[in-house]
Amino acid sequence: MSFMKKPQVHHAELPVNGLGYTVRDYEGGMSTLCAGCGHDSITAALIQACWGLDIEPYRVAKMSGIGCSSKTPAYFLREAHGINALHGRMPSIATGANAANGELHFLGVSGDGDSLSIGFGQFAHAIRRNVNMLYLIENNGVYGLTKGQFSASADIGSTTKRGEANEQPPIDPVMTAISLGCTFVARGFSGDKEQLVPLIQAGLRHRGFAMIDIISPCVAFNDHEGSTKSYAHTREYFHPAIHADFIPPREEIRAEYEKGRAMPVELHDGSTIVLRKIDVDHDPTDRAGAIAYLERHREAREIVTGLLYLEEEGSDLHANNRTVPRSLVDIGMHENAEAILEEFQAGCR
Amino acid sequence: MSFMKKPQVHHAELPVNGLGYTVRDYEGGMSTLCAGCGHDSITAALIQACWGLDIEPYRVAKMSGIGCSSKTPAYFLREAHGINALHGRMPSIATGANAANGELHFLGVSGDGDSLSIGFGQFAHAIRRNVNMLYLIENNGVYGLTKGQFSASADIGSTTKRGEANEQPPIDPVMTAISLGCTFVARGFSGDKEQLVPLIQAGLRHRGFAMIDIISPCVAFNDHEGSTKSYAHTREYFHPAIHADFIPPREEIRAEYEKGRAMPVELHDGSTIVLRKIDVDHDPTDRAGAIAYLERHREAREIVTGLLYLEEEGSDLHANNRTVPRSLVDIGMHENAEAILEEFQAGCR
Amino acid sequence: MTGRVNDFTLKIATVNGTGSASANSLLMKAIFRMGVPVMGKNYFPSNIQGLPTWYEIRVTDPGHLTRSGEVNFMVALNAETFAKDHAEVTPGGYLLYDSTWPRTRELDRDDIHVIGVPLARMVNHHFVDARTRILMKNVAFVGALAALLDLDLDVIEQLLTETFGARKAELVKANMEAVKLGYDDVREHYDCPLPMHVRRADMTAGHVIVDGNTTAALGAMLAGATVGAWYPLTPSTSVMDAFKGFCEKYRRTADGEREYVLLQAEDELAAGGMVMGAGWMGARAFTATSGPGISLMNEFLSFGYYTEIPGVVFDIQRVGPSTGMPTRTQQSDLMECAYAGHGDTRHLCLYPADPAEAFHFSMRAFDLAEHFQTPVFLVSDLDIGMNEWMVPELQWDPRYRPDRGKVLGRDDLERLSGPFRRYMDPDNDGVPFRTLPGVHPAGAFFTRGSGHSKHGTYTEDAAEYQEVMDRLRRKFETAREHVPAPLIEYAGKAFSADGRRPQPVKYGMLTVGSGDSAVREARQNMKAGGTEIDYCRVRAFPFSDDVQRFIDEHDTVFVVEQNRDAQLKSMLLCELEVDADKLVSVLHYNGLPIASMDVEAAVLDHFRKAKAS
Amino acid sequence: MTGRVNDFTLKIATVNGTGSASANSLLMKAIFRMGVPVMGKNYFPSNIQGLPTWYEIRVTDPGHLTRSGEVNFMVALNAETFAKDHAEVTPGGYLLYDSTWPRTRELDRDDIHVIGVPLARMVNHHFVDARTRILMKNVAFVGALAALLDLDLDVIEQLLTETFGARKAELVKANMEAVKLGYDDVREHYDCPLPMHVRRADMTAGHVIVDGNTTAALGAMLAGATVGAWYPLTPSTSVMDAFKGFCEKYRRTADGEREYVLLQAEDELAAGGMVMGAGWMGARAFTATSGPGISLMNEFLSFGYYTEIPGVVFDIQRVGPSTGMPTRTQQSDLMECAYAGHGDTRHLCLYPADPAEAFHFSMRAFDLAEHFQTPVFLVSDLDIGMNEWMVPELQWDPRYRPDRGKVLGRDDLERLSGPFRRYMDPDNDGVPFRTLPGVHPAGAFFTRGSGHSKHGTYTEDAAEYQEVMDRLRRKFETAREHVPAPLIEYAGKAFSADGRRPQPVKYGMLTVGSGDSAVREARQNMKAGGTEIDYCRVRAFPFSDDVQRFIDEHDTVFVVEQNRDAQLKSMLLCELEVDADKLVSVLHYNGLPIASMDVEAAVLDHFRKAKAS
Ligand SMILES: Cc1ncc(C[n+]2csc(CCOP(=O)(O)OP(=O)(O)O)c2C)c(N)n1
Ligand SMILES: Cc1ncc(C[n+]2csc(CCOP(=O)(O)OP(=O)(O)O)c2C)c(N)n1
Ligand code: SF4
Ligand code: SF4
Ligand SMILES: [Mg+2]
Ligand SMILES: [Mg+2]
Repeated sequence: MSFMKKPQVHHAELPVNGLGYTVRDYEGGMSTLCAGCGHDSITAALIQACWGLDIEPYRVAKMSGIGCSSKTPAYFLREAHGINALHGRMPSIATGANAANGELHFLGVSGDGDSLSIGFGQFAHAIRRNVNMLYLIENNGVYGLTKGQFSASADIGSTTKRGEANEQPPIDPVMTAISLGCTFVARGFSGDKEQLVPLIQAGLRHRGFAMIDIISPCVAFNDHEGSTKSYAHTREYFHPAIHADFIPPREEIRAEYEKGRAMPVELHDGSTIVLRKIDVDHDPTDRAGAIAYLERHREAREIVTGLLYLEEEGSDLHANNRTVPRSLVDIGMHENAEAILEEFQAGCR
Repeated sequence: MSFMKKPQVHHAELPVNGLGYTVRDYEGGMSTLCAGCGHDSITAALIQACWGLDIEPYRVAKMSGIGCSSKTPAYFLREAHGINALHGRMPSIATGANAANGELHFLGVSGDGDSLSIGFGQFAHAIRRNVNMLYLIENNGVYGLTKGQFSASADIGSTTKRGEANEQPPIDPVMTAISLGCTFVARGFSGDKEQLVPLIQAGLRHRGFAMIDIISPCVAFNDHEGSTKSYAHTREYFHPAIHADFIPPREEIRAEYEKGRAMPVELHDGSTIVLRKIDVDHDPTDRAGAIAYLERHREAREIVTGLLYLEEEGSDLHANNRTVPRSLVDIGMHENAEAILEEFQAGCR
Repeated sequence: MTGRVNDFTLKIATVNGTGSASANSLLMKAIFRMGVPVMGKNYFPSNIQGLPTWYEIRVTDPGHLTRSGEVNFMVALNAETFAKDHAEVTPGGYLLYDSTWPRTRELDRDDIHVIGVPLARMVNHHFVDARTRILMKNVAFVGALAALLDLDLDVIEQLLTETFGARKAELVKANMEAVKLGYDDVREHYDCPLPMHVRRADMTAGHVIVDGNTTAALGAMLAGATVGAWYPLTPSTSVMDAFKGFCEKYRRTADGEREYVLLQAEDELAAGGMVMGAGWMGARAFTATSGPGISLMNEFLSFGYYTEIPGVVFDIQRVGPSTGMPTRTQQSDLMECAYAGHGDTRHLCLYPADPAEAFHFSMRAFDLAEHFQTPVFLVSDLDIGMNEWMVPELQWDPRYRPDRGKVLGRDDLERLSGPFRRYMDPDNDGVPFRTLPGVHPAGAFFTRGSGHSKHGTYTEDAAEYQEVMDRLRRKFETAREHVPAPLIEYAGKAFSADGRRPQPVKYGMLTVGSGDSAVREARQNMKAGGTEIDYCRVRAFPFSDDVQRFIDEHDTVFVVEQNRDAQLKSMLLCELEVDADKLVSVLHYNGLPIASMDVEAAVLDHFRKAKAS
Repeated sequence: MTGRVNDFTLKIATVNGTGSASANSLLMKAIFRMGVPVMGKNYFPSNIQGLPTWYEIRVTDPGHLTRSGEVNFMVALNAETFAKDHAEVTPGGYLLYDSTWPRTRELDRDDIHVIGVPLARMVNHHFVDARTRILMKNVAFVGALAALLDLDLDVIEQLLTETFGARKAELVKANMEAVKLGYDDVREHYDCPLPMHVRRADMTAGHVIVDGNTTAALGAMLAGATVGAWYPLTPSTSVMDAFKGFCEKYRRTADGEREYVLLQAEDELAAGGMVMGAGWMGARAFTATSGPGISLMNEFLSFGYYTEIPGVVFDIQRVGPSTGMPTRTQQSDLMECAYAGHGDTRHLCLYPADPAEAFHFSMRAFDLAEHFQTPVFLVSDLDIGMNEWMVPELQWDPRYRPDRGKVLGRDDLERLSGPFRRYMDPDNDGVPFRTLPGVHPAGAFFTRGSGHSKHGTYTEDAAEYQEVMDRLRRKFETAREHVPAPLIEYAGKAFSADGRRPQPVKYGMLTVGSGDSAVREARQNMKAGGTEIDYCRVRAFPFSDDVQRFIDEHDTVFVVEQNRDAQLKSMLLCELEVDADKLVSVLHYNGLPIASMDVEAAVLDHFRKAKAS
């Protein structure tokens, strides 16, 4: 349902989705990021993913923290309300917003500094609460906006432009998320849109907290040799494990899958994710197995990507709370306030 | 080296350690905790462990956050400086204190609320920095001091006294610590001093961040049926995996160990930990294996205890920084300040 | 100090975790039920079990619901604090102690009456179970007091029945046995009642006994708050416990679904963010905390001010700085709340004086937050929040309609021509229109704590930035006359020149929040001594013109507040045009609620000094 | 506006990330080397690449190192802001633009001189590589200006050589080629130099060009700071970068071991804790941050105040509230710093006016922190911290010895009879003795932010708590005369009755920090217009008696500050005995450094209004 009378023939050449919108209708303001920044590619993937899902833009709540990555919600879905929270504090904003009105699509964009340094506590606790949202970490291993300090995702031995090496172990958002009980955990690469778009779509459709860690090189401060978050390094160590094909509700699964290598998982809204194992070792529905798999590949310095863990049965914040299935924004008035007051006072005499 | 002229014959009946002190010399003020509180047993274990290691009490820095658990540093080592930080913020205090003077023994006591809720970010980042300290989490699954709310370590399904069940997945300090790169990770039980004392001793001797998660029942708010952090429940699901025998420097390993079941690990100060495998499945020096092992037992709801992961080669905050091997407290004065100033200004004209 | 019928203070010294809390409430409620006004203050320790705890009950037919500052009857049951408690009794007063352990050596005052009751011995004799013995000792002393003070045993039994309910009749029986033990022993050994006692009256009808955290929580629910986020912190925790209790009762649908979400956050910083997130979405949201929590929320408060997101923060003040004394009261967050956050920020604050006002101001806070699109503080304190107060029954105003402020709905947005502009000032009151997420595409805008223009777009332009800041200041000025006006009472009867209010006397006294009743009693006492003083109680920030006028029209204004640094006075000086000489601080900040005697002494002292100089 | 030799303002509008920053510095430094005083202000955006950025250079032989408020020469190289930049030029002034793209339609003013230089065309013609072309465009305009303003090409070449070093001689060559492109083109088409130009002088000897973050960092190192903890936050980041740079050079032993630890914290809250931890241990520790960081540190500041742990916090203020404008300047954390944290807290603050004072006050801050055992703020701002200032050379005081405060060492403790008592007041100055961990068993005590007695033991006792709070207040009073005194200058020459200072005139002007030079210029300009005004610059909180006296001795005091809410004025009203009418606020808060014109206009406006009424 859309309120907007769309100018009928704009972009006549562009395909329209189920709502009659073209991808242009999912765009936002002009990016002010550096030319070549990975984050801009993710923005493009998001636009495409939302268009492909026939999402009504104004029914999305876009949220972010502070950082170059956190600027991006201004660059897509111009018809959606957006909020730039404080640095590292988007998860709490998202939690409160979702508590108030769980009916919207919640889309959070964060950075590695934003989520793993200042925001680590909030990130972890939003996962625990299983807030129904898609949470992207645009991970470049540095603080882009403050000009290139190491973030908590920098690998041991990774160097700054000036050659100083990081000596602290990285916080891996994927491992963290799985071990905290996150029900949808994936990793992608800004340079691989083909893999990324279905991951985003699946994440948006997942009921619960869906986290995608996206390696997204910072061309200004972390794309040099010696960096383990550069385009070159990521491409070299890129290791796709599970490909996810997203199939909208009631659409037939058309592609042919090799036996034993494809697992269809139905999501709560009737859509399906077909998990295509590129690496047969990995069962993305077995938590212990997934952790062990990741840990082994971590030791080999490989960047394992794809939909790494999925549990579709978890209950989200509202399910745990048994909230009424509607927005709470206008719900709180009591017809019988006077009686309630009197009932209370009867016990106070 | 001790400054104190000890009254020679006090407690004549009590054994003395290498410094000529009895355990009484390691005690502190009277506890104000509830009778039966697990935390008091841990205090007793700490006293015994420090006595057994011949630690000079005044060379210990005792630190804690806020909570019942965090009160305990006032109850041991009265000759040591202590600090009650803010709730959840002991790791940053410890980091700064250790940075200033890495020559002391650093001993932090925290609670599950203190470390896993408000303090989760600081806890994680102190691990990443590998601050050379022993960090105890006195884990009772609740906020004791504020009267019994669930903490982030409460298990799914665990109930409050009034019967409400927790629905959020717990944060497991052991899993968290290992996956963040912690170099010494153990779990104990306040009710098992025999296991606990050598763990504490090994942790104090370990160079780097040593974390011991200690199940420590709260008799006031979380020791009822339905609680998974009660004495009864802990005893039932208690699963010792690796026993640690702590052997001081240059002392011979006397006990007989079954072949293949004992692993001696030498610590930086020449002392040795003999890791005795109770569960042969588990290799406490293999990170990936340890994680997988823990994850499997977690699924079986077992409480795996012992020294679960150990890496003695890691370099701590000061090693990474290449700090001079002495306290920085009095070090910062420059003889040639005037020349430095001039050299700087020469570049500013 | 003999015949103080219905006018004395009783203090009970025990150890916490021994069930004394319920015994104390029982005592207080019994007096209330006998129709005599009563005040109760609980001084409990910051631990769970085993530390000293006191309860002070003032029986006050003059209706002074405040600490007098003296203790006429001490029930000294804690060995650890016995010496101090013994010393605290007013000459001529009484001390009751457990004579199971005679304390002849310590009882060295001959100006008080000592009453020994062998509580432990009697109780241990009568009851077997260890825990029961501990609990019943505290019930037994209630019995002793009942005899000494002439309390009605039927009332006590009735109260016990209500507490335990019909299903636990055996508990009522056991408790009454313990009461009787004390009662009978005392009647056997002492002339009962004492000259100082309680006499049935009819002065409590139309009143209730409530604490301010519960009433504030009820206010929040009735104002329509649907999202609460918090982190446990004494003394604010019971706000959320009460809110939850009310919501579980009144906010679940027939099939048990909740029409509210209560979020136990990982810390106060997150709680602040959750409130902002819910407020952005359009729900009425709040948190309850105390000083340390406010400190942690500073960044979000600055954010909320600048992005203009509604939200309500209950600050139940306790003793600072830092962890301070978590179970003692103070008014030391006044400035922090008013100016919380970096940059030029200022927040609306409401200052209730008692649980009744906490109820009304709680509701008001939600209306103001949405009307002015900004965080609003309800600045309460431990004394109001956690002590049981006798207050007039709360009245529901049937005309109450929530003020949701200027929100453009779906239809408004449908009609909108041109893009929505978030931060304009269409009505010249500084208050812009807002829109909520998910309502209509035309309402979309990007909320940011970074520089923005009146259109809601990102800016780094000097003039565009300043324009928004200036409007925010205008908005705050508009609020000045919207927030609760001060409560002003004149001593004199003669009217001022303009005939609109009584002619002021020379002196004024100004206070805030829980200082109210102590100031009132002090005023009354001083009036009896011949000194008349006008009274103003500030009830909100920003201060309205009435506060300015009150100060203007007096030569000297005593500013009575419960902090060390004269924070209220500082705010008056910052915000109004006041001659600093006029304001004389009366400061009280040791963690106990201010007593009328503290006020009186300070004021009289000032007069003495002024005369001398 | 023709013959403004050595007295004009030049502004360069470009896009960030294009190398313009180094071109601007080059220009400024060249003028400085030519012996002419110069001011530079950088207005850069809060992103990495592609947004508008400006640089303002004032050539000022009268020595007004502040913004005048007008632009006499605009170098308009950014198409996006061209219209605005074009409009900003003072009548009679000049505008230089890149005539590769003619803008005839936009150039619609006939009251300015327009100079077109085909920068892009020339540079693209001469250089091949794309990145080089972008960079060299900015160097080429320096060449053009060199011709127009008569800058010395040798000086420019020398500066380039120093920048790139001998090893990158080819870069010097390329840069000089670009300079020549601009230089030659302009000389060919315009009469050079313009009537407005630079003329060699000898007024910069004994001066240096420095920014205040670097000098503050140097001060920290020379004061002996060994632990720094921080989280990146504009505009404070360069403090830590500089500190690290200095320490790497001067604080490593022969074999490379570090005698300092720099901790990049996970956030400001942790940075605050690290400083407190290091301070507790006895090291000199500090952090650098800005408003949002201060907000996050509030709880630790309250803790540090109450536990009496030394620590230094550099607040490099930026535009608030919330994220605000991170790359613009403001003085809007004055109150937050002074009163940070819940409860009754107050903190020592030092307010440098320029990078030279930032150096000295940085050192001073460490001494005060240890002397008074408390967190101390160095309240600087983006203007002082990140802009390049010409200041007199920094002088080292050879008598400097760090003041480590009252610390009992090993020998003292060995001699101690009885237990160590942490919070006494042996010297009646409010300052207790402290001990450090690990020194001696007799020194042990337990540091806590919860209630404590003067002995350092836990307390919930009203009197014991209050005793410590009262001493803390006394300690703060002691500090009043220990912190840097205000700087006061009288307009008149006649001496006061007591002969100790000149007779004050009727008006005073009071400011703080970076407002200094704008106020000085305004004063001088107004004096030329016949209005004399005395001057007081507050340099620390608490305010000393001199500030009180300065206000007392004037009828009207203009309080000039760079925030919306008159925070300095508020603090004066709170802390001193001041008649509010006397203080007239001059407020500037749009994010640009205050200009002399802003001050002058506000004051003259006040006079006009005063006369009218
Ligand atoms: C409280 C606070 N501290 C510090 C900052 C400064 N800051 C802005 S963005 C940022 C880091 C951003 O890093 P990341 O989240 O990785 O985003 P990126 O720019 O790399 O995309 C920092 C430290 C801030 N805005 N707020
Ligand atoms: C900023 C802040 N928020 C809240 C509190 C209140 N508080 C004190 S202790 C505590 C929880 C303690 O739980 P835990 O760490 O598990 O310790 P336990 O008492 O269970 O041993 C809380 C919430 C506080 N002191 N400071
Ligand atoms: S600095 Fe890095 S992260 Fe930021 S916009 Fe540029 S490339 Fe992207
Ligand atoms: S409340 Fe629980 S944690 Fe606290 S002292 Fe009592 S038993 Fe221990
Ligand atoms: Mg990043
Ligand atoms: Mg706990």
